[in-house]
Amino acid sequence: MNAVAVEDLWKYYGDFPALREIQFTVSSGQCLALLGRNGAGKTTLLRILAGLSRQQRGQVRIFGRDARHPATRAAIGVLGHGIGVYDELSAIENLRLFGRLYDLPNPESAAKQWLERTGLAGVAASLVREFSRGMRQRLAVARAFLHQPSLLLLDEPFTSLDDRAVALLQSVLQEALQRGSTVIMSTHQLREAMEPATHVGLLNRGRLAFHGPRPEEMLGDPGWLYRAYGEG
Amino acid sequence: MDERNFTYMFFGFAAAWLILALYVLSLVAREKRLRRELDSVRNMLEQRERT
Amino acid sequence: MRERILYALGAIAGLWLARNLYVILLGLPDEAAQGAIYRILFFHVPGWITCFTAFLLAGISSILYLIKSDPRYDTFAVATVEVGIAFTVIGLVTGSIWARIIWGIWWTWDPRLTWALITCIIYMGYLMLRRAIDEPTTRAKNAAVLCIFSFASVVITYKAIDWWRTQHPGAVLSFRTGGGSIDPLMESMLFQNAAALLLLAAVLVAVRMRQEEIGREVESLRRHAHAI
Amino acid sequence: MLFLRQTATIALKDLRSEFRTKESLNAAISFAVVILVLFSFAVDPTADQIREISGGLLWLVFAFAGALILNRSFARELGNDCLDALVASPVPGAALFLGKASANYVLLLIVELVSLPIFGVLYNMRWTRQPLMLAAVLALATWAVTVIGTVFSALTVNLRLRELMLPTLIYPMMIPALMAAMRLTTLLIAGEGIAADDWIWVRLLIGFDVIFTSLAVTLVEVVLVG
Repeated sequence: MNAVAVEDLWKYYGDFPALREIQFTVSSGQCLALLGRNGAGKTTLLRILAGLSRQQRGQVRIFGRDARHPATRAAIGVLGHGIGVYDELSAIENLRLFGRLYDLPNPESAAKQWLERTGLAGVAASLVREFSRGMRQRLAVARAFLHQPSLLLLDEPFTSLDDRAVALLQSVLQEALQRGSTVIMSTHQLREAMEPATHVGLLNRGRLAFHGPRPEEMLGDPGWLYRAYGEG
Repeated sequence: MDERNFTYMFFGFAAAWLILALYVLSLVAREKRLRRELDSVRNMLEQRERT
Repeated sequence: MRERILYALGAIAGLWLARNLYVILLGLPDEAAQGAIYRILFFHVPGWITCFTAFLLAGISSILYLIKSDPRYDTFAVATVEVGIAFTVIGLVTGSIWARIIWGIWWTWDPRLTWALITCIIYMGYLMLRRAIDEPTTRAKNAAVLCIFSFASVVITYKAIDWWRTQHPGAVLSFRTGGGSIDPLMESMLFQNAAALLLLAAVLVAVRMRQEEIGREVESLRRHAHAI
Repeated sequence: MLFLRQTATIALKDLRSEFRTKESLNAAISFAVVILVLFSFAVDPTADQIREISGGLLWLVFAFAGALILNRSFARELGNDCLDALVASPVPGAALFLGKASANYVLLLIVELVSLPIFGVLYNMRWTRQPLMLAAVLALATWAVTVIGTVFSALTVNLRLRELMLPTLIYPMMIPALMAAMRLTTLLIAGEGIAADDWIWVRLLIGFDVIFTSLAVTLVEVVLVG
């Protein structure tokens, strides 16, 4: 079954098409790395998939449903540029809050379990405001994975993470993929992303210039795709 | 009474037409500005594409 | 071609208004109680009819924009709102001049007047909101929502003379009173002038819409330049 | 049921962060007190005059102080892109809106309940002569202010001139409700009942609440999803 099916998708800002004729499918269990320059439309595409933005033309089906359907959103985990947790709440309060909003059967234990997993159990009751950068990033990861999402949408997840957070993210990503979850991530950090990626997509000025299984060439030479399909 | 009555009637009509005229003038001014902007952006694009 | 038709329609509207003005000034007798000044109503009432029509169309167009997200509906909405505001100002000013003679004062905080003024301010806020947002799609969407909210004030203004005892005269047009409170000849003249003003407003809206399209083109070219 | 739970979760979350920092609550209450004090210099407060303008004065204070709270309502979500996290969660836009609106409602009522006794003391005014009716008017009119304020807070949250745009947009929009509230509050503080002529204002308030709440609930999803 297709986890994500995008058909003839167009997104305009005014008359300017930020995304044009985007068409691709991602089967369950795949990990798609979206590549492309700044302004190529990676973030816009991820935001549409996450239900944060709406396309003008075309169709997006996620697990066979509309992107804004509550059941769809309950199955999606989003990690964007911001950490998406509240500074004036404590770590446990943040996770409990999102656990309730995602209607988890037991928000409290899910929150505790993820604090344990991310190594934040010791500071569970401290306000996020007092956290260091790395701790905030790990909490953001916990927030995105809290409800065991079957589709993960990650926007530049490895950018500006510290080593411990990178290690954490890689391990939870591996775990999610083994569980059969689907992952779509946009990235600049080709090396970190190429490890889990089964497929790659290249966006060039709003068009999907390439989409398919990760070419073998990219493992040794991550820039290969850009030279072959992109603007070089 | 009647004379003032009459003058104010003229004021009323004059005001209505004046407001319309002002709005039309503002439209004309905007038209000019937009045409100028369009030309300048087009020029800039041409320049960029050449380089 | 489109421009020629617009100019021709504009000219027709102008001539029609001039002819109406001639009839109003010279063809109709003075009103018994008010004297000459009542002729202002031939501009005042049609002006408000035009402005209510404009705001109603803007509201409908905004709803359609939210449903279809086609930028043309947004273009239409902003054009009608702007022309509507011009006619609101005409309504307020002509009304004020009329009031100076009949009531002896320029302005009073009567419900009808107050709400007319609020309507004007609210729709000016609509234009301000548009200016504050750079991204065209967000601008169109947020402006559409505001436009739908704003229409409530138009409804209140329209119904104010029924809901409160206002100093402003009550309904005169026969479709609201059932007839009898206005001379049929005068009413027909009033509607003729309303038709002429509506035609003029339609021309202005069309001109404004074309400008908005040019503006969108400029914006999209800028983005294009930015993307290179 | 889930909808109500989510609404309550959002409301409690907002109230909890507000009570923890007290940023907007402190600002709003001090602002209200300052206006009340300043106003006593503007007019020589004889009892009759104050009774005449009490409703107007109070609602101006509530509306101005309220804008400080409403301004923060969606702005507090901007910090770490929390708004995105909320919109991406399965919470419907309507629940998000109603949750935030309820939190604002509670905060505004707190400001009002603090301001009223201060008003009573500073201007020697007994304001409790019609307690039930006054409470009803406060409840209805505050909801009107809240609904408009919350929706427009969402509408203007990403603007450059947010702090400036919000008041310019909400005050004209609120005028029908404020007018009604001012008129009724003046009557009730003077100890009079609501005369047959003035029921139109109550009807206006109720109509305003119903119409704008339904509009807001319908449209908020569109506002939040870009």
